[in-house]
Amino acid sequence: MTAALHVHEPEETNDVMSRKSSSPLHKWLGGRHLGPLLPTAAAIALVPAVVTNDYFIDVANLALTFMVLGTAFNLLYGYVGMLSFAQVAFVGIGGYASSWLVTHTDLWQPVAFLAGGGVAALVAAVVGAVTVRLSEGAFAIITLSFTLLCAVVAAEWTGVTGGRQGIFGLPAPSLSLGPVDLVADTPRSYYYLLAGFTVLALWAMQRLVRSSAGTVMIAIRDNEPLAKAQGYATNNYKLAVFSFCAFVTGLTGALHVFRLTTIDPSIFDFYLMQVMLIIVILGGAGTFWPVAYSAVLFAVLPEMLRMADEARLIVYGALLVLGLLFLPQGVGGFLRARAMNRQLRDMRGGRS
Amino acid sequence: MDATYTWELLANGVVLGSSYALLAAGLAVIFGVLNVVNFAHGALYMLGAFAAYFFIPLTGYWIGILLTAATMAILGIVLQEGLLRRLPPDGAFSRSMLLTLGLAMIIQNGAIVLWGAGPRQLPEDSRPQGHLLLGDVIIPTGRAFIVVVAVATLGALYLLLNRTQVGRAMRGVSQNPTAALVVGISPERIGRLAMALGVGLAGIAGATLTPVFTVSPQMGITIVFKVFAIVVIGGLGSVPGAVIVAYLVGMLESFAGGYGSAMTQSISVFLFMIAIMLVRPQGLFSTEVRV
Amino acid sequence: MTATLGAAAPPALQVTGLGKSFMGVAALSDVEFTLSTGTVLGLIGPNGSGKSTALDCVTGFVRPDSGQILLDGESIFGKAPHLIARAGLVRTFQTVKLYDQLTLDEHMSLSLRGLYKAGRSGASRRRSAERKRATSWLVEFGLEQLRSAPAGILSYGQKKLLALAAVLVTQPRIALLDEPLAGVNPRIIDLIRDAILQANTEGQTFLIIEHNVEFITSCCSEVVVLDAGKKLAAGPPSVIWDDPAVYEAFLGRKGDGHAG
Amino acid sequence: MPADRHLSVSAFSAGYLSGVPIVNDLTYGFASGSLTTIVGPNGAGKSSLLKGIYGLTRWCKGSIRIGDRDITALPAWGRLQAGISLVPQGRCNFPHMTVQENLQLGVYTLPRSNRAVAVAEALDQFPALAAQRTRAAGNLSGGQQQLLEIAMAMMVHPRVLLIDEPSLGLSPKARCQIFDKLKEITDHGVSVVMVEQNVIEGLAASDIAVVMVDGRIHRHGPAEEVLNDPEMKNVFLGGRPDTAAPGREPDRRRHDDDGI
Repeated sequence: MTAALHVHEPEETNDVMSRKSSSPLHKWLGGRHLGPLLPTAAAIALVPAVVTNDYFIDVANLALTFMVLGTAFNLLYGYVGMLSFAQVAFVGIGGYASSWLVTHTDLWQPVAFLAGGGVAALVAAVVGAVTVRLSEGAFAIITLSFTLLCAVVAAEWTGVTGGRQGIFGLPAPSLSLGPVDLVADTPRSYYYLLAGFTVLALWAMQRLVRSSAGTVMIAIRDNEPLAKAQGYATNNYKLAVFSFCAFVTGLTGALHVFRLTTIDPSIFDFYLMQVMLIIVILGGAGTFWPVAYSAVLFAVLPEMLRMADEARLIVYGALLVLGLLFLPQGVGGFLRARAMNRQLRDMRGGRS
Repeated sequence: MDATYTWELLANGVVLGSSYALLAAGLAVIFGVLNVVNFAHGALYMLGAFAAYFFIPLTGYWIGILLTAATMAILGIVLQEGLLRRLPPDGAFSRSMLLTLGLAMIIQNGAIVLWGAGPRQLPEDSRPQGHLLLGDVIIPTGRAFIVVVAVATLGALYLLLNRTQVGRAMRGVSQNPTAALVVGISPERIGRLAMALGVGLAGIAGATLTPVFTVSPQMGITIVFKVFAIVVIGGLGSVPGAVIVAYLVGMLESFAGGYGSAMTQSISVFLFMIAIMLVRPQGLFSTEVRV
Repeated sequence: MTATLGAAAPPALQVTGLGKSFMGVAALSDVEFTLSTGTVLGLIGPNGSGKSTALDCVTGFVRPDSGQILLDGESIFGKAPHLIARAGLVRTFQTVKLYDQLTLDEHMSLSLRGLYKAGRSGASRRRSAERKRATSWLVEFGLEQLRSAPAGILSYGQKKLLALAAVLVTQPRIALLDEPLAGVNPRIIDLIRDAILQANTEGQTFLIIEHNVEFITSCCSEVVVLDAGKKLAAGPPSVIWDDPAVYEAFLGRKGDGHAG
Repeated sequence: MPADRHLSVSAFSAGYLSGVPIVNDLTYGFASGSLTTIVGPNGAGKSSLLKGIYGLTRWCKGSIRIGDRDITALPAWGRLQAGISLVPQGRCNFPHMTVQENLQLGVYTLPRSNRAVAVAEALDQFPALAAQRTRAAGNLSGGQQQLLEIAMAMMVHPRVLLIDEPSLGLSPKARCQIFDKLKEITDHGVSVVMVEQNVIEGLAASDIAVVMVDGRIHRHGPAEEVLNDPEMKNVFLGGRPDTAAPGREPDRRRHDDDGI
């Protein structure tokens, strides 16, 4: 490495920083990072044309849900380094808030859904205000405690949550604006709703990760004190990402429970949390698209291996343990390490 | 306000606190020595309760508890050797949390598959009989035993950590693993010992509850949430902190439950934790280290 | 110093009565020093004398118990570290800190951007000037070949250089360096010394903690000696080395240890 | 000189990644009962050699002997019992325990019956520590902590003491004390192998110098001879022995120190 200290090739240095200019719209959408989003969106759009069976469409609906949930958790754990076990709580909070609003008020449905995300974000802001500055272990423990607390509250606060029975018979999401009247009452129509939301959510999260704020997020994960010394209000960044992810997760939760037409305290069970963990760990924490694709895998896989819930959870637990032991960076991390090695070899090769 | 009721709540708080103290001390030992937040602690506690459920009718109360402790300690060694020790060293902290969470799910769902989800109760004739009378307060013997076992176990733990060379070695590993290596302490051996102690303590906590309450695969979930809260409030890794806070939370819960619902009970513990974190983010008993 | 034109401007950094104790043990008590614009102040003292604690207090990483810290006459006592950094006190760390997964370019631009909220204009000309400066520091330190590589692959010396470059490129009000030379070989010591001297010639103000006597003597205009958390002496290096108290605490036996 | 105190390595390689040796195929017999100092540029493998001998590197190859005994297969604590003690770089004690408790852990590998005597002996030999017996180790000064670590390493009566950069971050006064203590230890017949960045002061205190470059031994000989060899000046500057160093004179540092 010392050989690098005396090589000067100033011609090369200028074009790394200057980027090719393109149309403003393209730039705003995310410019050169737009890459895998378009093929992914196209693939999502093609599913209803290829899949005829309603049952498989429902599996695809679950896959879309997992894509958003997994990516939101990845944003927190993979990019900012916050191991939050509260994500599943925000799914439930979003679900309960939107269900209650739709069944108890005359609120326009889309607003009720957004409000579900909003309530989740608000709760996240309150919990986060205390916890984001704590140590990694304390943060993980408190977020897990929060989820367990939510389960207790959902079961006991009968007046609002319907107790252990929960809220059932939720109406199909509908959008009626004048002559337009869209109802998502079949798995297929629900798929269109979810597909639109998923592409939008993935775009927004990808945009965040590739933005300058995304670089700050990685900086906080890699070395928080240094980020502070460089003038970044790291706690504010963490709080903002925590709340943003809670919003996306809460909104996904609302769409999830209206697809199931029911919500009860079991939404806070370990099942969803475990799915999110496996998706992110095996996909590769801190890599965007491998995590999104691994979500699809873990929605489809259990349908192919039909088994009892408990048995599936045992298998998932075992997968999580094995993944941590033998593929700690996940598939995405493995691919990234390989690409980086190639890049370094090129750099070294170019120098000599 | 009824004075007897208050005394009953107080006694109840001590009983609850004793269980929490056993669990929290185990969690703190594992965190302190291995730097692992053991999310499987609740599931292991449940296993301990089931082990006692099978042992006690065969061997009687005291031997049943000892057998449970020994079995769980061996399980702890197996987990340490088979899984935790094999985690890749970089980023091991968050991975160990995820690993123990995976483990918790395997154990808990495995228990449902093996033993069914329903609650079970120890046959009447295997439970400790009779009760203690303290003034007007009636304390069933089984509950009193929880306190006796907890105080004896925690006392032994204190002596082990502070008066023996091996306990000093455990504290040494928790303060500076490299220095421990340099003076010839085998980290593998101390790691095994910490897991054996921590899991054994969880087993004892579970075992002492078996004769008093029902046993079910889900029993670990709600209690572990409170124990985590206790360990965070006490200052992660501080064993004395964990024990003191365990009794505080036991009291808080007993009174919040006595005058409110299960929900107020849980919420009060959570709020207590949040309140402490607002004032002292590092916990009540952890010390500020000079760099 | 004499004020010839009107009232003298307040010193860049003025610390008085600074105190901090950990677990009842005083790490700092009643420490004071003054740093004038454009100078290099050396903070020296035996290990454990409180130098790093003083730096942590000034930059907000540790909350001081008592005292007054004025930056250009305005108090920054007890403020959050990122606010103090934006106010113009930018530091390095004793154990070098970098973002392992981010590239060298990203380090430089993060550093510039984080402090650019401190009222710097966002005009594109300004930004391109900053970018040029970033490039020239990387070239100066021989790191430009590695600019798109993640910082995790750098050697220890290169990491120290990158950390220093990320501070100097922002041209902060005061650059605070915590043992910039510790653990690096003399070749890199020369690079770092030259960079500091060059930046100082261009008007950069420094506060430097260092053990390297030669470096302190050749670079610092003023030295503050701490011992056991208290200020022992202050003055130009040449005067300081003759102070018997400093000898006792810091240099040990005179003329010893150099046999041969 | 007793033959059983003789530490030797042959065809010894060690490193962190399998197949990337930092210490490369090295064969050397360390002189018994003397102070050997290993110097060389950054990344030459000096620290890795010490860690490899004590068994702390992730992989190693070749053999390590003490006297006639091959200790390659032993884990770290086994090598300690075979007579090798290590004081690694940086702070390496138990900061929240008292000095007394630290010393009690220092004799961890001794039979129970010998422990109390060994602690009493250590307090006797290190009066500076005896005075601080009940203080937490983390609250001692840097020099005292280094002394404590040496005391802990010496309590098991090793044949060989390996010590990595004892002067790092210490004031000149504390440095002198540490080097004096090490000389005293060799006077009792223990072989000391030291890695030191502070080449001039380090070599001035030692008997034998070993110059390492790129994981191999470049040369070795009496410390004074190596210290005064003009060919070695680049090594003292942290560079390689075959390349010309720009600029500085090798003895400029000493000159400056004399001038103060």
